[in-house]
Amino acid sequence: MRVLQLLILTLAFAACLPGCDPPESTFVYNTKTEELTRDVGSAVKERLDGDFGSPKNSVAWLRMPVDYGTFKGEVVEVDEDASSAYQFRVKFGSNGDEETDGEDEEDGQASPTPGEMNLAGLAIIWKSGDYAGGSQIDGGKRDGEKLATLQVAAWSKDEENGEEGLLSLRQLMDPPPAVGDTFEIVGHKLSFGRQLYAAHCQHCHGTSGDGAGPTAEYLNPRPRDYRPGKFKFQSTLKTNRPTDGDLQRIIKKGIPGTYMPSFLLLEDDEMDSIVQYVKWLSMRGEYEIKLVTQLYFDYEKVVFDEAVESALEDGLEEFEDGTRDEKPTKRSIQDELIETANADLPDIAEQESNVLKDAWTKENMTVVVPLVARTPDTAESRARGRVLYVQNCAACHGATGRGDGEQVNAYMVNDQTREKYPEPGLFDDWGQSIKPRNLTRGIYRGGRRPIDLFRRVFEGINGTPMPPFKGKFDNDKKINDARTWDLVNYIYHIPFESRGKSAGDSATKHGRTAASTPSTR
Amino acid sequence: MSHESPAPALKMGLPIPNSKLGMWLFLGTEIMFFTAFIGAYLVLRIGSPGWPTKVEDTHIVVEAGAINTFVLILSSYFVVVAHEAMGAKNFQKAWKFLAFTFGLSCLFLGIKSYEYYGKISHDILPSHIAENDEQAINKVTREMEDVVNAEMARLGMEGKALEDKRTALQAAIGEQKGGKLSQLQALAAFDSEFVELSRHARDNVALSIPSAEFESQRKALTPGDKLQPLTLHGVEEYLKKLRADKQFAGLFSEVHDPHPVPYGNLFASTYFLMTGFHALHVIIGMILFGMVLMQGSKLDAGWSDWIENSGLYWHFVDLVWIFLFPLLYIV
Amino acid sequence: MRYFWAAFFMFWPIVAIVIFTISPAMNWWFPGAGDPDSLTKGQSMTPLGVDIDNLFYLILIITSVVFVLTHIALGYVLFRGARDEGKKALFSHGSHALEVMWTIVPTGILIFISLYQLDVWRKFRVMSSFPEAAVEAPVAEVTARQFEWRIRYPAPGKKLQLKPQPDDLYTVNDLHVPTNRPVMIQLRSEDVQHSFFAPQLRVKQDALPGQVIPVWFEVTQAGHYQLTCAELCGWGHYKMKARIVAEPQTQFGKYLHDLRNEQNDDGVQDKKSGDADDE
Amino acid sequence: MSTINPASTPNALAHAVHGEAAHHELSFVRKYIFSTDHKMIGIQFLITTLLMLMVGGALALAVRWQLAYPWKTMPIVGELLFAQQGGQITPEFYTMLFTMHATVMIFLVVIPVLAGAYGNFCIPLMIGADDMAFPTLNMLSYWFMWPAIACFGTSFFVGGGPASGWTSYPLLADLYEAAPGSGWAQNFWLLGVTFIGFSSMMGSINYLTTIINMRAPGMTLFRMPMTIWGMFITAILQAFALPVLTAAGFMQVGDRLFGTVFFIPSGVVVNNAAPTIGGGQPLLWQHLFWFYSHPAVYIMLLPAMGMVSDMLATMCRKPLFGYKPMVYAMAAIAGLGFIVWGHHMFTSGMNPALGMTFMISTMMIALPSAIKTFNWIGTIWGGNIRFNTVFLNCVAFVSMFIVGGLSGIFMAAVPTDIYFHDTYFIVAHFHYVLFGATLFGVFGAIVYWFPKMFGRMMNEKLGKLHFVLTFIGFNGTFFPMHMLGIAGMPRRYADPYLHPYLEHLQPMNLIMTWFAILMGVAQFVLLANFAYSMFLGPKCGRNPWDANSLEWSAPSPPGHGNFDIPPVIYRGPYEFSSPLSGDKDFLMQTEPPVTDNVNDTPPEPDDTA
Repeated sequence: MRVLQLLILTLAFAACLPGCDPPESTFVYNTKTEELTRDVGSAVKERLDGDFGSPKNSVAWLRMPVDYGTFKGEVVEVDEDASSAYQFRVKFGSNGDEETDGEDEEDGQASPTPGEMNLAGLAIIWKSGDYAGGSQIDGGKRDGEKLATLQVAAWSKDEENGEEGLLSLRQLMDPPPAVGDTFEIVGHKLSFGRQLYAAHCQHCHGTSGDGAGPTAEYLNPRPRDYRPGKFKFQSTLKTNRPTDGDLQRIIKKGIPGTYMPSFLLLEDDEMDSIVQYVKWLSMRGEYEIKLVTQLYFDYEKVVFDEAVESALEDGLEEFEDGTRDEKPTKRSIQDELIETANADLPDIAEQESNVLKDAWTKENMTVVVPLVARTPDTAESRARGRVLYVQNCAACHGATGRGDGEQVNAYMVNDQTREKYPEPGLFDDWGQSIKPRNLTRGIYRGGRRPIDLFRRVFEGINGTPMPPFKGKFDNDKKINDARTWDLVNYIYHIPFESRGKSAGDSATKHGRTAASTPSTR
Repeated sequence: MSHESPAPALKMGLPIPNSKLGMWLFLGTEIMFFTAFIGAYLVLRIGSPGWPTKVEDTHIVVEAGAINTFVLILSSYFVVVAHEAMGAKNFQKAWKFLAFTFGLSCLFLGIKSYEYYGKISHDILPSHIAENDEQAINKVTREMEDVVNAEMARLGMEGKALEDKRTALQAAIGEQKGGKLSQLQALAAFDSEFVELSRHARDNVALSIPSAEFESQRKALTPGDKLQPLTLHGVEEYLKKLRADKQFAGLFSEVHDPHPVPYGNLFASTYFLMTGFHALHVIIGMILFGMVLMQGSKLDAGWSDWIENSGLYWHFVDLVWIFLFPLLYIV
Repeated sequence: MRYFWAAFFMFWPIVAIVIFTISPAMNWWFPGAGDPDSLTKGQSMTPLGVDIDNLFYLILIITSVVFVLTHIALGYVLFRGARDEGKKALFSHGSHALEVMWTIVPTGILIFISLYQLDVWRKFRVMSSFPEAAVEAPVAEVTARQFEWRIRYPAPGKKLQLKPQPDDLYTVNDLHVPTNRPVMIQLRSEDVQHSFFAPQLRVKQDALPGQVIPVWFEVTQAGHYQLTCAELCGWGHYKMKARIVAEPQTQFGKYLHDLRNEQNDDGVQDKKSGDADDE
Repeated sequence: MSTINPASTPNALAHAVHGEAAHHELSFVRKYIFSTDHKMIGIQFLITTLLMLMVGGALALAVRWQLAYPWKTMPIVGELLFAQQGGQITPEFYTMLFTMHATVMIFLVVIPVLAGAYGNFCIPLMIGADDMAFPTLNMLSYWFMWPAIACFGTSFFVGGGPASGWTSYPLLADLYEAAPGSGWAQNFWLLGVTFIGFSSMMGSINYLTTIINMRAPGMTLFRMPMTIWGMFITAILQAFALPVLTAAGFMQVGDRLFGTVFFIPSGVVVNNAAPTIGGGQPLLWQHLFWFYSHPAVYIMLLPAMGMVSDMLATMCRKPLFGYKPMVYAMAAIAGLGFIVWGHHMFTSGMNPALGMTFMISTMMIALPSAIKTFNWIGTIWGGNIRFNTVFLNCVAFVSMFIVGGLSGIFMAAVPTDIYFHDTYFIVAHFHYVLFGATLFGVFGAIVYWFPKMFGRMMNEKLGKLHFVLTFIGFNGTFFPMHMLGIAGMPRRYADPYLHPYLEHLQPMNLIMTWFAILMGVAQFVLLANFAYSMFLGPKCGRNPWDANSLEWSAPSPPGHGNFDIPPVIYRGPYEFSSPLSGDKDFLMQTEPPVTDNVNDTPPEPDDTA
């Protein structure tokens, strides 16, 4: 029956459609990592993947000051049959408080329960019982901080009591955990954050947070690359990392004048998870950069090849001198060098992760707070501000604030390479052309509150040629802050300042707003 | 409704050849094409708060348009004569009159290009027109920069920043000999003039302050002080002064006078759109006639339909112009 | 088999009618009142929206009747034709009376609908019939841009000006309006064309670059309402998610007051850490 | 410029004298590729559009995929797209998908399949001409479609693809910075539309000339089958509305490439670029665009109406109910079609008074549509129906058209349009009209004229299978869209579930997507049937359907020059089951009168044309 055959064929084709293996999203490694010699490069990648995992299987590395989100639970029932310890009954919520009281005090809330949440892939840490500390599980522990590789496979909530249910693991536990053992399931914010990031952020900022998603090429300015750990608009000192609040503020308010929209209507938990995920991504990127930078000097492909050559020559000489037993080959020299690198790597990782941890620890951040309240916005204050403006800001932002100061036509020197950029104009740390803000439009990217402007002036903008002006206006800190407020007052006034008689003349004569008069936003 | 008829007519349809019917239909589509343009023009013009009408703004030569109207009408008449001659089998005469038509259409395009030249030389081109003083000033600085860059490129100096350029220039002046030296000196002087103007334009303060002096004035600024703003008049005078300067001879030909034309871009857009597409139709018509003219003495009765149809087309082209002329030139 | 086909064409209109009938109950119906959780109500929260809904139901009834009648007629003729009687079909070229009838009746209905709705259109769009109170003091200027809604309120106690004023208050994606009085907003676009669409309020108006378009509505119930973009504005079209918060006049005044305080925050008043910066 | 080709076209009678023998064998290229024979061009159009239907359908399925499984890996092509991002559709890619879906479906499927394929194939055959008036122009009109296809195809791969919807509203389409792919992609897109414009213009002038001037003896205007009327009125619409779009397209190209400012107002800042200096009006484009694109809706509908009228009458063995009212209704649709374009712009901020006029004219256009529907039902009434694939598709046409027409009333009424504008309600509406009505008509027409095209019948079982699957898939996909629209889901949203009031609609979208996949799969049945029947279907005679109109008096497939016996027309096309027809239930238009009162005097030459 020809018709039937045809039908089966077409239906089979249709059935293929959803059946295909989906490609997984992956982290892209830094270009510098790819430039390392192969073995060292892969060691770094391995290290990175071990500490942070992949987008699908993110690892909540507890050393990093990220709030991964924790569910505390207690085993209430284990199947008699030891071999089936994939699955046991647990209860979430009230337990384990005794041990962790100290840590939890600041929340002052009951421990959250997972509810209907999909826990698959999250890590489980035993807090009491045989498995406490995770030492007995193979590969479950490194440096006392690395999470267990023991992962949750599924969680099914009981119908009647949401806090209890069946938890199944991906690995077998032999012997099974005892009843009453307490544990924590860590990382739900990370996985929730990743989901949200994939839906809202990824197509611009990229899976790895490198600001190179598919949409990025159409955007001006380009989306931020988080990997160097630099964030432009923060309330803290220029050298510090931003607080969670700063990141939240940017996500909520958007960045006017760019394609970063406002995500005001995200729920609180969504917002929190995204912020944690972005922080985590940024740490991963910076960690990679830091590791590579340490190794780059010796193990960059070309450098390494040269080093091998010269070491080989030395070795051969030594061999002939008799100071060396074996005749070295290129291979053996390479192995030697790489071994050194591999031996160093854990130390480097330890050291750099400590640096990173300190940088992102809240206690190490200093929020910029003006010493004096805002000077009243009077004509005198603005006039003082104008003088400061012309003397300090006009070179970039232009005497009339249109962002057309002469620096725009000068060739800037790249900080790192000490070479001039091939194009005139200003460049940011990501190597992209950047324009001084046109202050006549009344659009302030970092926020339009006085405190925002104050901080921009006081601490500059991280990663851009906008320098900090703290202490520049007066030696006395208080007076300096007061002068800064004068300047802020003047900047607020710029959109409303008359542009001189001539500029808008013919335009106003014909009753129309020209492009260059203060825009009506 | 009659459901049956015993014997049918022999020929259905209109008593004209298919080609002519096709041509009429084609002209129908063409009418809609130009209706869209004319409609858009009217909507834009009525919707715009103003429109440049002064000759010094638009550089429209009504006389040229009027002559062109006459030229086209005359050529249309010659087509009719040529068609008549074809009907009378007087192929020589037909050829001759078609040649007149062809010549007149050439004349039409000539006058048109004269008009276009007048606009292009004053830079009355869409998106080139400054619509207010500030844009006019900026345009002058931009054009001066272009002149400097072009001159640099011509002299083979690919400097980077302007400052670098000037240093290179100074160095080059030292090395070069003869005629080129004066060129380079002039360029160097011109370059510094440009830098000064652009700095003033950016800062929007009067040209009377030399830029070096301005720098110190700016440092010494006290609250309440204001520098005088740059005026269009100032720029005009400045440009005039530069032009009068012997050493820059020729360098300014490419810098246009600052002349803001409010709504000039919209005007130029519609003007070039409508006259441009009309000119395109004229060229197509010329090709149609050219094919006949290429027959020379071999022209025969077989071309009669061709000439009739191209004649129809030509009348249409004429008619469009008769609409365009008052709309663009007179109103 | 012939009857099967006749039945086949009758089956689907029945399904269609069933779907339409159960839709409101299944929540496949108008988005309703304020709180996103109580979506099922499906009632508009503006008087004008109620008018629009009524018109919708009127047309729905008319079209449903026509739909049912035409499909009954279609089913009837199909079943008649399915009878395989082996004789010739009816020889008829039409009926003048029928043609006249089914020209005049729909004309009447269509003219009725046209005239009936004019009033709602006038109220919605014709500036001269806007409520005076709303026209006098526009609540805010809403500027659409890729891909968010930027909102500018006049400072408390002042009137909204066409051009920005130094003491204007700004927010993004968060339009607050007082309840129970007609409010007007000035709609404009900074870049491409957008459309101001508040589904629960049944308000939709395109924002055209280069134009300021007044839009008015009156929310009768306090709550949060959706505000979205309904005109393709680029890749992030779907991201233009904002809310309209309707609240009693006093609360609205307080909101503006708070907004002003927030906007004048110089970081000194509360010496808390940076986290306290976000509201 | 070939319109003024002096080559005279001999009329049908004169040509018939030459007969078949006068035609020598043509080379393969001349016969099948650069053919000037209207039948071959029609078949070329048909096959091209069927292929394009697959392309457009695939694009639609990709759109549906995103709506059902937002941000999830797309099957098969997921690997190719942004694999690093997990193979998800990105928002800008989504905008390109629906833009190209609409472009392909409208410009490369629906318009050419009706006017191009069936217009070409049917017009000369049904009016008794030996070919089109301008055969070379006809060939060009087909071959101008390929540059358009190439342009649309290219635009997908340069700079990201056109991403501003098929309506290409400025400023999104006008400014380089505004939309991804708004660079050369949009320019290529506009170029493609211009090519389509030329193709359609050549076609329409050809059709009009042919229909007006080349009818066989006795074929008065009111003896033309409805198909020809549909094509005739469509050609008028095309000839006089399309140049406006072409002009608007040139204006947009000017804005994009030559610095003109027709649609660009001043002071617009897009993607951080400098503020524009302009003075133009974005709304102007909408007026120009819809001036063409509203009539285009009827271009996409009227020929199908005509074809369905013919097929219904034939399959019911019954004269068309109300032939003249049908013709007048069609003419009224065309006439009103020119003055209703503003109803696409009710919320656009145009003058409210204009809105009122447009609304009333729009309401009135529902009237002729209603008349046509009633007449179709009247035609089926009392018929001796043959329930074959053709008939089923035609009834589906009528049924779907009723839904599409009735949902249009909601949009015609301005206040409800305020709410429904740019929601899925409108998506449902125009898919019911353009897919539900037109494409079912086309599916019927494919089966109906297949014997005439290839001399073989199509497989009835596969045909019915295709019909049932498509019908179910279609209604499953598009009927729920009414609900989505009422729930306020806007069109062109890559991720509607971002909005809380739409979250609960995802399961519904999921079901719709699976119906859409079913419908997509069903089209393979059509292709299989088409390919199989083309070579292996049972052969048929001249008149397999016992139809009346002229094409069935020619051989199947007709040779070059169409008619071996010069046709002379004695009656209208719908004399089914006439008492005069004797045993059979049809009387072909060429059959001489059987009545006794033969009038020997030749009738007045018909100059109603």
